[in-house]
Amino acid sequence: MSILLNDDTRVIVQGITGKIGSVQTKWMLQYGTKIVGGVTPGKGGSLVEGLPVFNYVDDAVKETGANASVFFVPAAFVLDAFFETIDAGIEFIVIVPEHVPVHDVMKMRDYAHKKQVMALGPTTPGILVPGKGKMGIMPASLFAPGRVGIISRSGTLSYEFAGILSEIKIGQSTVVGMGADPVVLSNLPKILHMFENDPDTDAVIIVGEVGGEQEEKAAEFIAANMKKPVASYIAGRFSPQGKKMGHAGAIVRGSAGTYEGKTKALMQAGVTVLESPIHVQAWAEKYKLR
Amino acid sequence: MSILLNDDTRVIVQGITGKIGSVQTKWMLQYGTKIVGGVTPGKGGSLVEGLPVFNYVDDAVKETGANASVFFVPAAFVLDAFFETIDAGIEFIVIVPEHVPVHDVMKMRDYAHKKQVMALGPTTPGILVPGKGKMGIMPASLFAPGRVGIISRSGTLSYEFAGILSEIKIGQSTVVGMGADPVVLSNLPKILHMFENDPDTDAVIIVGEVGGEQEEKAAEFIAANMKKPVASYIAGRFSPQGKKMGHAGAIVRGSAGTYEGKTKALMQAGVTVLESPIHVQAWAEKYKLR
Amino acid sequence: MRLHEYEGMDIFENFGIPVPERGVAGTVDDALSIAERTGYPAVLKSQVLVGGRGLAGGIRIAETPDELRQTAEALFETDIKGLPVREIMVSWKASIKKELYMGITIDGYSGKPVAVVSTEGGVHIEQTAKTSPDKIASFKIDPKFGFYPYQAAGILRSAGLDGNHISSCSNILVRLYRIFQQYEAMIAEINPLVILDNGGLMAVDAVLEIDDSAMFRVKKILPLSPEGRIGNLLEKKGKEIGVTYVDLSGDIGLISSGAGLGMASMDIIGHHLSPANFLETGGGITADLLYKCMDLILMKPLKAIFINIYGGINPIHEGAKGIVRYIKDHGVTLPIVAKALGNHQEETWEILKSGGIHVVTEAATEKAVDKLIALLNNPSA
Amino acid sequence: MRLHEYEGMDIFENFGIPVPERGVAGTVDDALSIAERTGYPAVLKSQVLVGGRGLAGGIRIAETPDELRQTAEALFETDIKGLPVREIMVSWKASIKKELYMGITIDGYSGKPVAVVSTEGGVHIEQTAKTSPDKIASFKIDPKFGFYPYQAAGILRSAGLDGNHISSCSNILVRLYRIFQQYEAMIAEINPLVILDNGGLMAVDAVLEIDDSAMFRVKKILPLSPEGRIGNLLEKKGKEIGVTYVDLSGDIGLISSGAGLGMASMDIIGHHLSPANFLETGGGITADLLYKCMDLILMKPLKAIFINIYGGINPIHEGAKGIVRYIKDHGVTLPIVAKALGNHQEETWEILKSGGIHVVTEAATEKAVDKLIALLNNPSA
Repeated sequence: MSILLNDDTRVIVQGITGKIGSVQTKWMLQYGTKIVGGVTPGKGGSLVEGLPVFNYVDDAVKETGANASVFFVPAAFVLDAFFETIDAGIEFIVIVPEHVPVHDVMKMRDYAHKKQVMALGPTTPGILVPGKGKMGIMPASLFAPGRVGIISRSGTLSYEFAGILSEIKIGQSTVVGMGADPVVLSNLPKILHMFENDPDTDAVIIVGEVGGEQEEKAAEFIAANMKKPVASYIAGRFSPQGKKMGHAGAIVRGSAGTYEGKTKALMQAGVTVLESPIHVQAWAEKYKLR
Repeated sequence: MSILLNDDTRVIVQGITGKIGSVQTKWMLQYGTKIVGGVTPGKGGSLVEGLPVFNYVDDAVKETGANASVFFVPAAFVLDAFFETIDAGIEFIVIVPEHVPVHDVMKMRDYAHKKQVMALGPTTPGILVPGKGKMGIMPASLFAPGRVGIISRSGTLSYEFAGILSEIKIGQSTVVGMGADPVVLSNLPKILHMFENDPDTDAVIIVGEVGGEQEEKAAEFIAANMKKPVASYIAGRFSPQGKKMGHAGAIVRGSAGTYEGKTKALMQAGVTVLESPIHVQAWAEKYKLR
Repeated sequence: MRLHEYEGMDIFENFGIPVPERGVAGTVDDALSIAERTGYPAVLKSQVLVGGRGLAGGIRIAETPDELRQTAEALFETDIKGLPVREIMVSWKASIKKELYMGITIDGYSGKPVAVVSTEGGVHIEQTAKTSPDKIASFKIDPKFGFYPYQAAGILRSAGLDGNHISSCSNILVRLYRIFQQYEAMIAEINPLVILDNGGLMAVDAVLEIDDSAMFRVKKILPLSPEGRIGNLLEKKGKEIGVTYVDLSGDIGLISSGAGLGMASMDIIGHHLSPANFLETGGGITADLLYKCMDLILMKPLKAIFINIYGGINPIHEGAKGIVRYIKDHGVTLPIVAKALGNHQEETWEILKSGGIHVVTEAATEKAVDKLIALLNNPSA
Repeated sequence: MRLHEYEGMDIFENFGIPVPERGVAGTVDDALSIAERTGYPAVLKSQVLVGGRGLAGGIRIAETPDELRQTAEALFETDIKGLPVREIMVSWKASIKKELYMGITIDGYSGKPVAVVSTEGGVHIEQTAKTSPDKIASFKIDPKFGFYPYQAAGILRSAGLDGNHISSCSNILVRLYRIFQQYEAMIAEINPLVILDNGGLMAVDAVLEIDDSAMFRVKKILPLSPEGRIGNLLEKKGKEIGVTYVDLSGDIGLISSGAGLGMASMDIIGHHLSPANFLETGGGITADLLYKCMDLILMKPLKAIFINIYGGINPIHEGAKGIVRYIKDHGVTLPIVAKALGNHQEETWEILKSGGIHVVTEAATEKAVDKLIALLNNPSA
């Protein structure tokens, strides 16, 4: 088993006729993902990689029985397409595009929550279940099947961690890209909760970064709810301050957002804080992960 | 008994320090209404007719135990004050002012519905229970206690009907002004439902007018749910078309809105349609109302 | 407040809705020079705020400059339903393949905006709604959620629009909704939205009616002042003094303090006599206001005056003083019947009687109308 | 994108927030003539887009024209945290009774706008948040519902604001939220909002940071073009070619394809060496883009280059071609270490090696940094 993506997941690709959408569709298919069709307004009736393309999401759902969707839609059109996809009954949505306006993301998050739809992103590499399938752009070669869950705020760093583990033959159960934007569609604790309940995951790695409050809230959740071992890496210790949220942000969050605040919170919750990605090997060996 | 306004109703007056607010407060008190205070931002701490004035509705509720409010607030401020009043826990609100923007009324209606708050208006004379109390501006001298319910879309026409009945010693249980705007906070069927369930009401008069769909929807409700006799008068038979809602309105409503459409629907629902207000006397006598 | 078509078009254009190149002419020469720029055949549309303008001859086509000169001259000398043509909008007459309809209005009963579209637009749209309901689709909008292209596309699909035009039409419908919201409209309507021979879309009419009660907010973003917008001089004057005045063709002056009461009065009078107007004071009665109301209704020749007012929020005794002052100042001798009930009613009766007005103290308007008829039949009654 | 203070003030003024009379001077004479109009004592504020401007000497007071001339001359010759002062905003220095704080930003975790107010505004506001939390109040806004004066009043009451100012302050806060919404801001902030000696209110600073991703919509209503807004020349150039470039003080050039990977690379490098920059390509790698990236990082003297890229959405083999082409075109001989994994990795390695680049094929960035250090210690390694 795995989280979010499994044998029952039937995926459509939105923006399937675009340059990126069509290439990634091929790769997702090659990796064994059950892609059942695609959507591009105005391109209905054509075929991509042998898959039917529809003009509207509801048509695609009706014809293919899709229950999940991955977006390669231009940022300016993501909001509209996201609402359309939820209204069409899709239950799990991965938003790959970057540069989606944050005021749009707030609306999307609110609607997904109301309709109880699970979504990842924006600015996410998606999700990958080694040896089973993937939704998004994660490069398959770096991953290996196993029992470690990875949840990352950064796309490329999730590859880094999976790659380091795969090199020493420690595989992954599911690798989840949460999305790198200031507001994302699902917060860390929600995904940690799934990993905690997943019988095929023995331990979890959180790849975080400075800024925001995700890791602090994750620490609260872990302290209260998690029994599985958790390790965490926080990128940006030596970085100049990232997205500055002004005084208001600083006031609301207090010490949240800094490297020190995050690592302190995580350590107090019993999380192993990794100083460098490569230290994940020692941690994995200590817990005899595989 | 009565509907909406009874012995447990504790009323605050919003805009109590204004010219109209203070005069009407005096008259409501004189009529026996349990007014417990008033609100005018910036005038907190003063007294009107011996009643305490507060800056904020929540303070007024806390100090007086008010559960109902009548508005004499300038139209431009009604939206904000309405939300404030609902959030403060008031359960019944009468909006007397006219010229409240209709886009504001749509928002008010949506929020009242969500929070299950009952409201009348805008552009309503309010509600009067003869001999007991009143919220709003209905002139007391025209009403007499009895067992006929009146619900009216027009303020002055509700006075006309009550007056005609009172002259022949037929009293009223409750007189409700629904409000004369294109969108009002409570529709006809909601209030008819209350009258049907009120043990002190034997029959109901609907004073409607051309335009909108209130009477057509009321007819549907009556046919399905009402046992008590209902009479109706529709003003505007010889009027030039009132608020024109364009083609879209005409298309959406079909024949709804016209004098003929309304009277036909009401008659089919078993309602006695009155050609002139004075005919209400014959109807009341036929049903031996008192 | 209904905007002129050309004002609406300017707003439509600002929101990215395709509209014809056009100009507004106040003279025949203006019209000629606009057409020189926009091309022939040219459409000339009288800018009068009245429905059925096309059927009344207010919209004309000119194939050549000569024809345009004659047509414009004729239009400037025409009255459309009693309104003089002061401005003509001139534009190029596109080749039309199909006419669609799009409108957003308020559904009063649900209290929500409603979008309506039809694949058979044009002057007979209301007829289409009855005969071919499958060509019409409507959708209630939740303003909290907003209105997005995918929803608009859904409506257009249900109305059976050809797939090629759905994407561009749904963008136009979404923009129309934005206009509706931002201008706090009662109606925002395009009829027709045309599909041109070249496949493009164009809004060749623009209807925008703004909620008068919201004008205090909307006026900041309006292109023009509301002045001069009301065709009828007396109705304009009514607006100036703050009352609702509708001009009618009869000879009985009518003043009421409430729209419902006014309509009922008119209905009851209408069985026997013909009202000259419908004047409704609203809730702001003062002596001064009623003085002005008397002045307004007496701008037309009347046979009698009927006054029907209630003292709820209104101080009718104050109003009565204004009426009587007017009668004395101007020596009015017409028969006047008044019914005035509610707060301060006795005081009001005394004042009205002091001006020679026949006061009816019964509750039913019918009785007061009976009195009026009796007086007209026998002035000494 | 952060707006200049004077641009923010123009927007605040349009939304009805009281701001001082002011002008923007590009020369000393401009400054003098503005002060003649706005009055003395005058405040001179350097318009540089950098925090802590006041503490760095970028805000000065002048009591007389002579003093203003000297002060303005000095400011125009100053660098504020490395940025030259090209424009000075001049306004009258009001007599201040009290400084408040108001801000709207986004709470990332809940995904909602949050309004924050404090009765102790000014430069030490973040300190106040820690030492006197009772003087701060915040409120999460539901954009679907909107934000109304009564809610703003509720926040101001919890922060303990004096009752006399609540009504006017709540109107300002609601307007600030409207600006935040309409300009799709990340932050809209007034610090301080001052209560004047005469009891009036005035926003004497204006912070408005717009979401770069929303610029395609917001640019239509922006007063000025975004050009020239980024102080650092190299960061500006980065924006032009479409990458994120942050200028740092070290000497190791860094190119990464992902912000998290870039930060981790910097962290790992930072233990031993000092990065000269942070260049993150985002998801749009082409041969041409990487050619330009090389050109950009080599505008500064470097000791070595570190490249860390993944092929997920990015065609890294294409990127590699651009890098190698640049090396050949410009005869670059610096040590370059690259880690490149993911789709097309083998092809990428071959191309990079053909340019003389040291390719690390292990997964951990740490290993690649080790290689870099080894190379710098022993160039023939």
